[in-house]
Amino acid sequence: MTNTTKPILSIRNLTVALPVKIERANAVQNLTFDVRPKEILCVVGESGSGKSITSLATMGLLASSLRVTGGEIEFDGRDVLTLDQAEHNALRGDRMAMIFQEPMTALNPAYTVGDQIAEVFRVHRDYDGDERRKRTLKLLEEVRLPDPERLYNSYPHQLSGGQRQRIMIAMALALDPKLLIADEPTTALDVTTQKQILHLLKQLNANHDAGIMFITHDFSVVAEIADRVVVMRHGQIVEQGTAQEVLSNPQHPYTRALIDAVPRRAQDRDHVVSEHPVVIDVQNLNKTFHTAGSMFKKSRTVSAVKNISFQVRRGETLGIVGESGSGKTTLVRCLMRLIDPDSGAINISGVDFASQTSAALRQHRKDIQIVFQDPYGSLNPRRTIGSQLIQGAINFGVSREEAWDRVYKLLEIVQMPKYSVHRYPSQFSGGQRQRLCIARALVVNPKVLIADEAVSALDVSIQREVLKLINDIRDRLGLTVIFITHDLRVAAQICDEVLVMKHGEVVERGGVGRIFTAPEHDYTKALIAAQPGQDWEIPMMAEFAPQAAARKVGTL
Amino acid sequence: MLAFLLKRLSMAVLVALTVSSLTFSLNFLSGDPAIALGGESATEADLQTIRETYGYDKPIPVQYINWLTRAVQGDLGQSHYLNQPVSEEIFQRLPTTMALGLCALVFALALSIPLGVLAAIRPNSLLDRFALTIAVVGQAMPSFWFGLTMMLWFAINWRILPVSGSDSWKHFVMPSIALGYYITPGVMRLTRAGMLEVLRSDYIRTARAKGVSKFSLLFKHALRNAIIPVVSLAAVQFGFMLGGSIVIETIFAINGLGFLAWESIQRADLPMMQAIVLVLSFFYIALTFFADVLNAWLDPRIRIG
Amino acid sequence: MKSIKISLLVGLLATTALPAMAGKAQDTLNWATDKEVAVVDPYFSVTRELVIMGHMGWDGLVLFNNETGDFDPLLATGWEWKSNTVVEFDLRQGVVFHDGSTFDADDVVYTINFLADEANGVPAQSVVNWMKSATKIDQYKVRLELVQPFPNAFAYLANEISIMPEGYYDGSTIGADGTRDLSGVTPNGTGPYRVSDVRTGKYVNWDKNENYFADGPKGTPQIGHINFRTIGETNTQLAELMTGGLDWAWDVPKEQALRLEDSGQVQVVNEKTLRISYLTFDVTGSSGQDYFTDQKVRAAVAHAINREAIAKELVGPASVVIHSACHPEQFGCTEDVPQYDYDPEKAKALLAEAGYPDGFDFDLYGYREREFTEAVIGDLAAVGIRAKLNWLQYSSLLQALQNGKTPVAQMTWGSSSIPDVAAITSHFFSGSADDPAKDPRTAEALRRGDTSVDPEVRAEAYAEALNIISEELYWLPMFTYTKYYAFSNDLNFTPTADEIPRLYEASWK
Amino acid sequence: MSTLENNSLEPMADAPVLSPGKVMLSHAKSHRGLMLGGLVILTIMLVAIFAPLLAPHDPYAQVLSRKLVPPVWFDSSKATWDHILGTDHLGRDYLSRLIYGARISLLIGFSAMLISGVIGTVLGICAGYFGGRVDMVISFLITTRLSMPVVLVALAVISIVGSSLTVVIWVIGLLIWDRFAVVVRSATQQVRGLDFVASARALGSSTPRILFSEVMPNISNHVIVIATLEMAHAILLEAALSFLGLGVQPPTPSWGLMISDAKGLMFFDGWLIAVPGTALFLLVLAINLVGDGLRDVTAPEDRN
Repeated sequence: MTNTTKPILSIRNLTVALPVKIERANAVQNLTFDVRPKEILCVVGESGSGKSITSLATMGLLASSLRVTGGEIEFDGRDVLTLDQAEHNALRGDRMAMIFQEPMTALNPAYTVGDQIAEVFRVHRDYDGDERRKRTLKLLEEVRLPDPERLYNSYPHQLSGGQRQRIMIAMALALDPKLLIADEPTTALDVTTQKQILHLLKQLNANHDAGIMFITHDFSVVAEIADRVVVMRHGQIVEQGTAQEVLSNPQHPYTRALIDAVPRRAQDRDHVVSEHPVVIDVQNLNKTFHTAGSMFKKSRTVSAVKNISFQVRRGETLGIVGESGSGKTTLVRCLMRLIDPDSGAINISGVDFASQTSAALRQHRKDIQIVFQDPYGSLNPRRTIGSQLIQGAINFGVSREEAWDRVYKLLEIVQMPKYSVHRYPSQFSGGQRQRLCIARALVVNPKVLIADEAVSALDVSIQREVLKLINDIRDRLGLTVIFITHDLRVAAQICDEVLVMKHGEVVERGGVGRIFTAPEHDYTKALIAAQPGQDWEIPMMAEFAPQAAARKVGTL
Repeated sequence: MLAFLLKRLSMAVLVALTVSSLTFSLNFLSGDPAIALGGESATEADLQTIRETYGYDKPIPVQYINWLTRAVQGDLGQSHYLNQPVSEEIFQRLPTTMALGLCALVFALALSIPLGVLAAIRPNSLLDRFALTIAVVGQAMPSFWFGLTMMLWFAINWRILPVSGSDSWKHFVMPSIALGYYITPGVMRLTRAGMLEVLRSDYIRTARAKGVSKFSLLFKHALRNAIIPVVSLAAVQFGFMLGGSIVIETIFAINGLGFLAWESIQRADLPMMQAIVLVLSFFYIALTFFADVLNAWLDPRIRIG
Repeated sequence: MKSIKISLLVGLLATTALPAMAGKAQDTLNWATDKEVAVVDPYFSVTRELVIMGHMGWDGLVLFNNETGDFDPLLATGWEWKSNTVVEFDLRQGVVFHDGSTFDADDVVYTINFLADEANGVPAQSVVNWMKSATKIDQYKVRLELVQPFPNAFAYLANEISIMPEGYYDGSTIGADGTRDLSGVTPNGTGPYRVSDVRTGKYVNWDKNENYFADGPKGTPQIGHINFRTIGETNTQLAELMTGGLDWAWDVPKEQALRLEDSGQVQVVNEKTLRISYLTFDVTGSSGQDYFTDQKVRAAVAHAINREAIAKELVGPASVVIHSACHPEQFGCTEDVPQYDYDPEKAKALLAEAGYPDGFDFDLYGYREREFTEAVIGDLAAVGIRAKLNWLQYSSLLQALQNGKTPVAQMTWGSSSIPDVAAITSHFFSGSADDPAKDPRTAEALRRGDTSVDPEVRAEAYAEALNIISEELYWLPMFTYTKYYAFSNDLNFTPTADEIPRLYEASWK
Repeated sequence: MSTLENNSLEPMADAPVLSPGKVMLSHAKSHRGLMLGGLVILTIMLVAIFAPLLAPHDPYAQVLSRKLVPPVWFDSSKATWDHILGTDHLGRDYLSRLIYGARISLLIGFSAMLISGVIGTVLGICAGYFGGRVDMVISFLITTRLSMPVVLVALAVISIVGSSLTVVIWVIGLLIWDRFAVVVRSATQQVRGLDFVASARALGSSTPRILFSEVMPNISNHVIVIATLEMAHAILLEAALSFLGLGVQPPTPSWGLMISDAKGLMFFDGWLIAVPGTALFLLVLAINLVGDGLRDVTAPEDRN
C-alpha cells in the first residue's frame, strides 16, 4: 500500500448474482478493492472472470437480468448502489466515465463524433453551442487527433479504430471525471495502435487526477501501465498488490499460471537451413479485390496480395505476421485456392494449385489443410463431430471403417475423448473446438497445415496449450506448418522463419532469431518496438509449478 | 453517382421489359380478346372487324413489338373497353390510389412504430405481448373480411362513416385502416427487432455511460438507427399496397387503380392490364430507389463512403 | 419526422370536402351498377348502362311500348313501309338538342349513314349493319333503306338507335390502333336528361332537360338529377341502399333482395327479363368427351336436373322453367315441344341404357351466376354424373364453345332485348360457329322464318326448328332469368321485362 | 497446465447428447404460443384426415328447399340439431362442408408453400452460394417478381386460364417464392462465409455435397419459419381470390369459397361468413403462432 490518499472508488464485498445457475451462482462474489486518485489499477482475468461485470456495476450499467445481491460500491463518499436512475445518470459521464473494448461499435453511426462528444456537455452542463464546440475541439487536441476541425464533423465510420478509441477517451475525459474505467480498451486494436493508446492514457493520467480502473486479460499490458493489480478468477479476487509485487513475485498459482502462459520473446536461436525438400513454392502471387460501387460510393480496387514469392520446406514452420488488413488471410486463402488468385504460381508438393480447374483440384486438396481463427464458426453446428471428422476421409475414398480408425487415433492425438464424435459443437469450449478442427484437418493426412490466427480467439492459457499441440503434431507427423498471426510473440514461440507483411507485400523475411534481434525493415522494427511490457522481465515459473517443466515450446 | 443512377434506371427498364413481356404473354393464355370486346351479342363479322381494328389478327410477337414500340414513345395503347388512352385513364386514377396508399401507410406507421418501440423497451412485458397479439391477429385476418366487418359496424349499424366512395376524408378512413392494418405487423416486428438490437448495441451503452436521459437514449440514439430498415420496408410495402388495393378498392367502391385493374381483368382489357402492371412495377422500382436515398440520408455510413 | 407525417395526414384529410347527401331531399336519384362507364356514348360503349343512358340522353325514331307491345312514335311522328327494305319517316318538329340546335332530317341522315359505314368502327356491328343508308326527303322526312328484309328493324330502331346531332363525331379521331378517341365529343342529344358532369369510371351526373318536348311517349322528366356511379361490390351496393346512399339498384341477388324486402327499408321488385339459361351439349364429340353425342345421355341430364326448384328457390318468383330454345315472350317461341320432366330414376335408367350405369366424369363450363351452375352439378351428382366445374370469362368460354371444346356449358342469352325468336334461335341454330349441332334441318327452317315478314309463315317455321332442337336436345333450355330491382321507398318506378329501366320516367312519391 | 483448461470433458461423458434438434424440441415444449398453435393445427389436421368419419352429412348433398337453415343456437323455427351449423345457400350441411374444407385449405396452403419453397430455396441458395453473375441474375428475378403485384397477376392469370384447385395452387405457388429466395439468399451468404464451409471445400467436398451437408442444415430453420408464414399467406391469398370469385371452384368445399358464397348475406346472416371466417382465422393464426414460435426457438444461440 504505497499510496495513502483516500480512495475515489471503494468496492466492499460486492456480490452480483447470475440469473440462472449456469456454472456458478454469482458473477462476482465478495469483491473488495479500492481505486485511488491518479493511480492505474489493472483488473486482470480471463474471459468469464467477472471483471467487466464489476465495472458495469460501478457505472450502473448492469443488464437488468443481473442483480447486485450484496456489498457496496462507494464512489466519492456515496454508495452508488443506493442511487436511483436519475442520480446515477448525473454521475455518469460527469464524475465517472468509461471506455469500451470495441471502438468500432461503441460510437453511434448516425451522428458526427463532434456531436457525440459535445453531447456530454449538453447533458451535464449549461454551456451554449459555441462553448460546447470550443471545448470539444480542445478535447480532440488533447487526445492528439489531427485536424480537430475536420474531425469534429466526421462520422465514426470514417475514422480508424485508433482514432475512434481516442474519440472515446476524449468523451470520457470531457468533464474531467474522478474515475475512468477502461474495459479492455486496446484489445481490439493493432499492436502499434495499442502502443499509442496506452501511451496516451499514461500521459493523460499524469495530467488529470482521475483514478483509472483498467480491465485487461493481457499481462504484458499490465506490465506496461499498471500501478496496482487485481487478479480475478471465476468472479473472485485471487490476488492483489502493487504491479511490482504481482508481476515479479506472483503468489497465487493461478496468477503464476497466467504469467507463465504469456508468450515471451524468442530466445536467440539459429535458423538452421533444412535440407528437406520444398513442399510449398509460391511465385509472384497477386490478388486484387474490387468492391462494387453504389449510389453514394465509388467502386474501389484493393491489392490484397502483391507479387509475393516464398518457399517452405518439409517439417518447417513458416510464420506470416502482419497487422489487420495486411493481406495475410487473403494470401493463405489463395494458397488453398479457396479464392482464385489473379496471377502467379502455387506449387504444393508438385501440384500447381494456381492453374488447376476446381474440379481437377479437388483430389489434391487433401495435401493442404487449414485451421481457422474462429472456433465457433469453423464447425458446422448442425452436424455431429463424428460426421464432420470423417467427411474429409470419405471424400478421398477412404472406407468408413478406416476413416473411423483415423478419427479415433486423431482424437487421441488432440487429446479429446472418443465419445466426442456423437456430440454437437455447441457442447464444446473454444479450446476444445480448435482441437477438433485440428483433428478434422489432419484426417486426410495433409502435407501442409495452415493455422490462420488459430489461437487468437482463445484465452492465453488455452492458447498455449493449442500452440503446444500444433508443435507436437508437426514433429510427430512431419507436417509443414504455415502459421498466420498478428502477434509477433506467438510467432516467435512456434516458427522457424517469419514473413512480415504490410499492405499486401512482404516487407521482411528471415529466421525468427534474426528478425527479433536485428530487424531490418522499419515496419518490423516498429512492430517489435510496439510490443507491450518490453521492460518486464517475466519470471520463470518452472520453480513454482512443476508441471510447467514439460514446456517444450521453442525447441526444435 | 451518375453512373449509378444510370445503372439503376436501366435496371428499372429491364424489370419493366420483363414484366411487360410476362404480362403480354397472357395473350397466349387468353381467350379471343375480340369476343370480350364485342360483348355477348357480337357476330362473327363484328369480331373479325374488331380483330383487324386492334391488330389481333397479327402474330403475338408482332403485337408485342408493336405495343412495345408505342409504349417506348409513351403510348401505352388504347383501352378496349374505355375507349381512351390507357395512360390517361391510369394517371387519372393514380391519385386516388396514391392517397389511399399514403393514408394506409400513415395509419400503419403511426400504429406500428410506437407499438414496436414500446414493445422493445420492455420485452416480454404485457405491452409487448399486446403488440405481438395485434401483429399475429392482424396477419391472420383476411383484409376483405376486416373491411366488410368495419363497414357493417361503422357504416351500417352506427352510421358514423360513409359506406363507399372517395369524395371526402371520411370515405378514406375505413379503407385506409383495412389496407394499412395488414402491413402493421411487419413494420411493428421490424421496429421491435431493430430497437431490441440497437438497444443491445455498444453505442447505446456508450450513450448510457455518458449519462444521456432515457428519452434521448430511445428516440435520439436508438430509434434513429432502428428506423433505417423500417424505411426500406415501408417503401416496399407501400408498393405492395398500391398493388394490393384491388380488394379494398372493390369493397369500398374507390375508383382507383386497383379497381380499374379488377375491372380490366373482368373484361379482359389486356392493354389496360399490361399498362397497370407495368406502372405498378415501375412504381415499385422507384419506391425502392426512393427508400435507398432516404436510407442514405438517415445513415451516414451509406451517404459518406 | 413523425410530426411531418401527422401534418401530412391532417392536410390530406382537410383538403377533401364533405359528400353531398342524396335522395329525395336533394331531388337526386342515385343509382349504381358494378360496371364502369368510360364514355357516355351509346354506340362506342357496349354496356347495358349505356343502353339505359342512351334512352335518358337521346331519343330514337320510335319507342317500344311495353304495355301495348307496339312501337310508339318518338322523334318520328309516322312512318310508311315503301317495300320490304324501304321505310319513310315523318319527323317531329320543334325538337331541340341540349346545346340548343334544332333537330331535323339532317341529323337522322347523318346518324344512320355514320352508323351504317363499317369504316366508322362502331363495335357492335350487328346492331347497325342491317341499315344500308338514309336519305333526306325534306327537312322533316327521311327514307331509310335496309340491306335486306329485316323483321326486327323497328326493335333495333327503338332500343339501340339514338339520333345524334349532325356532325356529332367529327371531333373524334380514329387512333393508330383503330379505336375512336371520343374525348373531344361532348354528349349532346334530344333526350329527357342531359349530362352535367362525367368522371370516367366514377360517375355520370344528369340534369333534367327542362326543354324536353311535351306529349312524347317518354313523358315529361320529373326528378331534377339522376346520378350514376360505379360500385363493384354487391355488398357495398346493398350497404349504400340500406343507408340511403343509393336510391336505385338492380341485379340484387335473390336472398339479399328478399331480406331487403323484409327489412322494409326499400322496395323490391322481381321482374322478368328476356334472358334465358340453357345447357349446350357437345353433340359432335369434338371436346374429347363423347358422352353427350348420345341423345339418351342428354335426356338423362334433362331428367336429372330439378329446373323447377332452381327457378323457384334460386332465381326468383318471376322465373319460369322453359322447354324450348327461346324466351316464351319472344315472337315465334312455342312451348309445344318435347318436354323432359324432373325424374332422377328415369335419368338413371337412361344412363344405364346408354351404357353408363355407374355414371361418368365430365367437364362442365359456366360463366354467370355460379350458384345456379352449382345446383346443376349437385343434381347431376345425385344420378351419378360427376361434373368438374370450369369457370371462365365469357370471352374465353365463348371461344372454347365455338371451338367445340366444352362437353357441356351452362350459358345464357339475352337476345339484345329483342322480343323475337330471330334474336336467339336463329342466332344459334343457323349453322354459324355458335351452332352446337349444325343440323341442316334447323338452319333451313330458321332461314325461312328470318327472311319472311309474314308472321304466320315465321311462326310455323320457328316452331319446326324449336321442335327439332328439343327433340334432339341440342340444348337443354333451363329457365328464364329474372331481375331483382331494389329502390327507395320514396321512388315511383316500374321495371320492365326488356331490361331497359325507364329511369327518366321515375318520380318521387 | 491442464488445470487451466479444466478437463470438464470428464463429466460430459454421461451428459446427454445435445443435438440441435433436441435442444430446439426442449425449447419448443416450453414455448406457449408454439404449443398452442401446434395444437390447433394438429386438431385441424386430424379433422381433415378423419373428415369422412366426422362429417354428419355428405358435404355435396344439396336440398334446395332446405337452404340457409340457421345454426342451432339461433332462435329460429328452421334451426335443427340435424344441421348444427345450419345449411348453405344450396341447402348443404355447413358443418360437413366446414370439416371437408379443412382438407382444401391445408392442401392449398401446403402445396403452394411447397412449390414456392422449392423454387425460392433453390434460387436463394444458388444466388447466395455462387454469388457473382448467378446472384445478379437471380436478384434480378427476385426484383422482377417483387415488382409484380401478386393479387393482380394471380387474378389476371386465373381469370384467363380458368380456375381450378390445381391452377390456384400453382399460381399461388409460383408467385410467393420471393420471401424464400430473399431470406435463403442472405442466410446462405452468411453461412457461405463461415469457416466450416471453407473447411469442407479444403477437405475436398463437392459443391452439391457442401450445399446439402453444410449449407442446407444451417439455413433450414429460416426455411421452416418462412414456410409457415408462406403457408398462411397462401391460405389467405386463396381466400382473397375466392372472395373475388376466382379461387377454388364449387362445389369443392373450401373455406375461402364458403366465405365468398356467404359474403353477399353477411349484412343479414352474419353467421354464414363468421363460421368459415373463424375457421380460416384460427388456422392462419395457429400457423403464424407456430411460425413465430419456430423463429424464437431456432434463433441462433448466443455465443457463450
